[in-house]
Amino acid sequence: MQQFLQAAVIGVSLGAQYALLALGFTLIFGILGVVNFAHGGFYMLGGYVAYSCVSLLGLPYPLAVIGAVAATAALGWVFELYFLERLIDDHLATLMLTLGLYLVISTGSLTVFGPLAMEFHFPVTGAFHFGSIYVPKENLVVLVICLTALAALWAVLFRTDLGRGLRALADDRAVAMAQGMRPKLLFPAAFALATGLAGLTGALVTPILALSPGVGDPVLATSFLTVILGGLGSLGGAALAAFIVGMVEAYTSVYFGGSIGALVLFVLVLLLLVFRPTGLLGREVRGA
Amino acid sequence: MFRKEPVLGGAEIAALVTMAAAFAIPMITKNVLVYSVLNQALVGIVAAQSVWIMLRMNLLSFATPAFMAIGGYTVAIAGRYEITDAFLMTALAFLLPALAAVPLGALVLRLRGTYFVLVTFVLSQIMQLLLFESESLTGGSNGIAGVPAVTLLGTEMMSNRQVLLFACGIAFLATVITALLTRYFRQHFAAIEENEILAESLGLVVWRYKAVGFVIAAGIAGLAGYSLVNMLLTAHPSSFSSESAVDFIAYTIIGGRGTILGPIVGTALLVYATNLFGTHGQYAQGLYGILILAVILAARGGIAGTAAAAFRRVRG
Amino acid sequence: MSELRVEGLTKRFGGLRVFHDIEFSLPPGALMGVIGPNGAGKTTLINVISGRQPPSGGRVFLGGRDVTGQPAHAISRLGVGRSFQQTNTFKGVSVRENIARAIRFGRRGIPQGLEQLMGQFGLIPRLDEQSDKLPYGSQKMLGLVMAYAAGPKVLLLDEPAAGLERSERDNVDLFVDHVRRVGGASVLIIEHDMDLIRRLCPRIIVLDAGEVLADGPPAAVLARPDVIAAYLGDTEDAA
Amino acid sequence: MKHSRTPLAAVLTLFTPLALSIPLDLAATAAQAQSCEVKVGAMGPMSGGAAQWGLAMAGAAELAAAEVNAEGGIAIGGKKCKVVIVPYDSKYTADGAAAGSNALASQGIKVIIGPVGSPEATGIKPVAARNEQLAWNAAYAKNALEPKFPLMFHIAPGPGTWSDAMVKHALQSFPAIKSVALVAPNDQGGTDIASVDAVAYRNNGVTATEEYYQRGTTNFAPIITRLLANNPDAVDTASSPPGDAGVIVKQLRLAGFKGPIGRMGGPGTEEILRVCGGIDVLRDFYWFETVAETEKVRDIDNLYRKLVGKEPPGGTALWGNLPAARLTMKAIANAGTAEDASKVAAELRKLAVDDPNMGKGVWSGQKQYGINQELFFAFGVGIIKDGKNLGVTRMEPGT
Repeated sequence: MQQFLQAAVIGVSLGAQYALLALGFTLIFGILGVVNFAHGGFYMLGGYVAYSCVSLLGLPYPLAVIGAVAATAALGWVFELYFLERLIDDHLATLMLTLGLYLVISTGSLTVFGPLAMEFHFPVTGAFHFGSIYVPKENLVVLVICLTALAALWAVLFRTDLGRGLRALADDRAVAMAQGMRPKLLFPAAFALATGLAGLTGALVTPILALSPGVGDPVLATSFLTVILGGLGSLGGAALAAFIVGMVEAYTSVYFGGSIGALVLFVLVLLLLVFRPTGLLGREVRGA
Repeated sequence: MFRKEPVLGGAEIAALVTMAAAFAIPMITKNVLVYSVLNQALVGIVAAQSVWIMLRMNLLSFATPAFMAIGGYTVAIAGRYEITDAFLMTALAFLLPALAAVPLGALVLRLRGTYFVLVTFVLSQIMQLLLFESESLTGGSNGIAGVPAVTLLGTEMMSNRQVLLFACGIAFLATVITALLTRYFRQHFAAIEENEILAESLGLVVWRYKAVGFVIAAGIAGLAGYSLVNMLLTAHPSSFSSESAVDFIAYTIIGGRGTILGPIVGTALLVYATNLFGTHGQYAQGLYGILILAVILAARGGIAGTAAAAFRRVRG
Repeated sequence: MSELRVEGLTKRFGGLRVFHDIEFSLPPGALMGVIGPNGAGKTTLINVISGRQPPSGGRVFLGGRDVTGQPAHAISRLGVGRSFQQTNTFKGVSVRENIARAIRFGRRGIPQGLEQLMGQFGLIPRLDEQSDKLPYGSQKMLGLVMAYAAGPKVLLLDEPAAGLERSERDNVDLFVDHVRRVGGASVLIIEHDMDLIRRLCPRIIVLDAGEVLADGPPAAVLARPDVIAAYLGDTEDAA
Repeated sequence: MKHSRTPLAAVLTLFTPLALSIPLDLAATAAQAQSCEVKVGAMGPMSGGAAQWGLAMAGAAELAAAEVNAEGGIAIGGKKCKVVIVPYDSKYTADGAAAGSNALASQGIKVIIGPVGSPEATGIKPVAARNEQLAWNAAYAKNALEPKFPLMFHIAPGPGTWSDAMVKHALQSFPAIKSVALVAPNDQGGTDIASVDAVAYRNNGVTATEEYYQRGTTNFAPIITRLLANNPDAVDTASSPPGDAGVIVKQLRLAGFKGPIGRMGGPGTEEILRVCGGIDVLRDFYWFETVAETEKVRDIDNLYRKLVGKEPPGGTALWGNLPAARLTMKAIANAGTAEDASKVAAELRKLAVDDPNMGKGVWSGQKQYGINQELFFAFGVGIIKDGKNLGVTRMEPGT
């Protein structure tokens, strides 16, 4: 029984982490129709920027997180404006551009920061113990931040003009532009919002786990799984799917061991995708 | 008004001549570095052609390593039972992945472009896990070492030169298949790539051509797997990772997705460049990234496409 | 020859009902118009009949054979061709290549009088021009010619005259006449240009709020007060 | 339809394979004609997660070459020749190592220091045999050495040799251990070592369970919950990469695991301490140190700075690889050539295993692999108890 509850706690904390990542990924696809292969790169960059702020500039951790979000959002803004914007309608070209960016980011960070894991710790450590169940404090912090980010994102999208503009562009770009939505401003904003979210996740999670050049790779596969399950372009779907993926990973790993867990997850998503191509809540995705 | 299409166009002929020229290299030199670079390039060219076939229909596939693994491990497992005949193994290395691609294709080809990319990415991840979990068949994480050499018409292709010649043969065969397929179905693939709905409204059975492309691309990938295992004399999971799919896609896009010469030019140059990196391996991936950005932004046709366009402008 | 018959055809998108219980038959070689205010589901009707979108209810018959719910390529192969509202050609290639593909995919050889039709629309001198470099009118006619090149027995035209200059609209008459007379196909036209409808169609159907409001010769139908109220009342400018 | 649409592209690619081969060919032959040089290869992963081990392998070769060059080089045919190290990044994959063997062979290099990992060892063996090259691998794989590959040497013993001695020593410091759970990646680099460690534990009366995770996992909380289900007295991270092991330790302590943590696998204690949050988090730890750390051994880093003029690659791997590089230089000198790998190998087997920094060692490998071509120096068993580093106990070879 203890294992069962513990797996649930882990599943929720994994879910929170995957939700933050999946939201950014889905936002970019839903609004710009871009499959962001560099998502793991922005996650890693968020970790390294936060690490640099803390250890090189001596900033307190919260400031470092803000710095990380700002840096990754800025890079996202610039990359969208000067690289993606011209080819936004060609799904293959934007996919390849983000892939190229990812290779540059991961090679750059390996060259600058070297191959070894960095010394980078989350300020809050220790765990609450309820009998034999433990809930790490840092995971709670991440969970809280994730829920606030979810709420903030929901508020931005459904309660502000920027959000209304972004959703309009997502539904039908031609009509939205006809009514004065300026993609020149809104597209980079959407991309920056998404990469900022990935940077935020990196700044929060890499001190809890580990910060080294390879951490970006598994992020891509997990983001894909979460977003496919949730349905491309659907924010609610992505958040829901993130917690499902977290739970499945937690329970399969606890009860079947690491490698089989990953296999179960992949096969599950493959089957679901084929029999329900729009995912849980997604809508028929636009043809590439 | 509507003349019959010539069986092979200019680009296809150039590709076949180039691949034929590759046979000459093992004859001219005995330099093992040239052998190594050329062998890696030949494996890359065949794998890049597999990616290129699907790109003819605007379908970007990350599943190449998965089908390469099927081809490669078929040869390695057959090697355990001393079955090494070149013709039999070439046929098997092509047919088994192609057969595996039929049910997979039925599952995957109904998906819109973006989903197709994601699913093929998941497919190559699943293949890696399957290789690890199937210890008895594939040697699990240790892979299968000491794969016996190919026997072609009775002679064992043991030496470096013979291995390279065999790789040239596989690459030439793959180029022939790719050229004939993409030439015969040129109009169908191009119509699907540009406007699937219009093509279907005119009567084109779109899914059938996608399936044909997917199955043959899988077979071609199987040949690449065969050539790779034959080069290394081992079948090891690390050779068929999903990262290698990124390399093959980079070769095709940078080389030029518009012409069959693209995968050949792209692979040859990038494999050559990577070997120059030798000591500073980590920069190779960074170079690919920069080259991809440059090609997508500046030279959409890739190297071969841009060269062709430049020549046409010069010729006026 | 094959007769297109539609019985109780219905289409819903989730809760929204686009149209329901559509009934008509198009005998071989016949010509019929379909008119209705924007959003009456005209294009969706063609998409459902041609198999691009599955129906939510009802039946589609071609030459007595039930083809309901078959994929677009199958229905096309059985002889139901269609054109598209916006100009729908293979943009990156020449006029010649566009038509060659239509013939090849149609698998019924070069239809009767195709070259003559191409000549009439001035496409012969432009054979090697890239299709999206043609003037709008020529692109539109190329789309129609391609639909014909696939050798259909029944041709569904989705607003063929939309966007054409006054002078170019006669081409639609020429096209429809050629398709029926030389090609022996029956034609269903969706159109807003009332003159064209009155000129060409011996019989029209008026679609309104997802239902067939009226079905008969234009003179009689367009004179009916309920049709005028539902449809013509608000588009008096369709001179 | 014009007949050939892309004549220039055709001409361009017609000569690509030919064009490429010529410069490579020239470059190779030209280099050898210059001043008398002895080229020795150095191979290992120099990119990706295991980069530190590859860079340490190249570092050891560079240091050994610098030492020899400091005394004028190696006597070849009466002349003193400068030793040049040619590194190659084999990317921790089988085809990377195979490509490396070919690349070095083409420059006439018949002696290689490296590769490092198990996949690389598997990849290089058949190809190096075909190219008649001598090589050293540092893999802990069960088949690191094989009688049918006489030119393959092993830099340090795998767990099969030292795991038993190590378990006995660890039990002295932590007598309470009755059961242990081993954690390692589910590929060759993990399973080969963890399974051998498990046997050593069982031979010493400790029940051992093995738990494998997908390489690339970043969050180990689920695996740890699974491990702690049958509450083991100790957890051993075997050969999981140092970065992963650091996270495992951190999450084990977070989960309330109080028992000792072991590491009977590759080096990396320094990085583990950095990632897990320091020595008081680690608290009770026993680990296999490839090298019994002494003042003279640490001095290798200063030697490196002096002779090679760069900062040494981090960690203890440099120290462990150095003896093999030094012995190889000596063997080349005795053989009077670096072109004939079998001659160098014959000389190598005759040399006594005695390193100025690492001290005395022995040739081993007969019991484990059926071929006695493995250097076995004193290794260390490091102990951290109650958050205090009790240092590394020297364990003489053959104990």
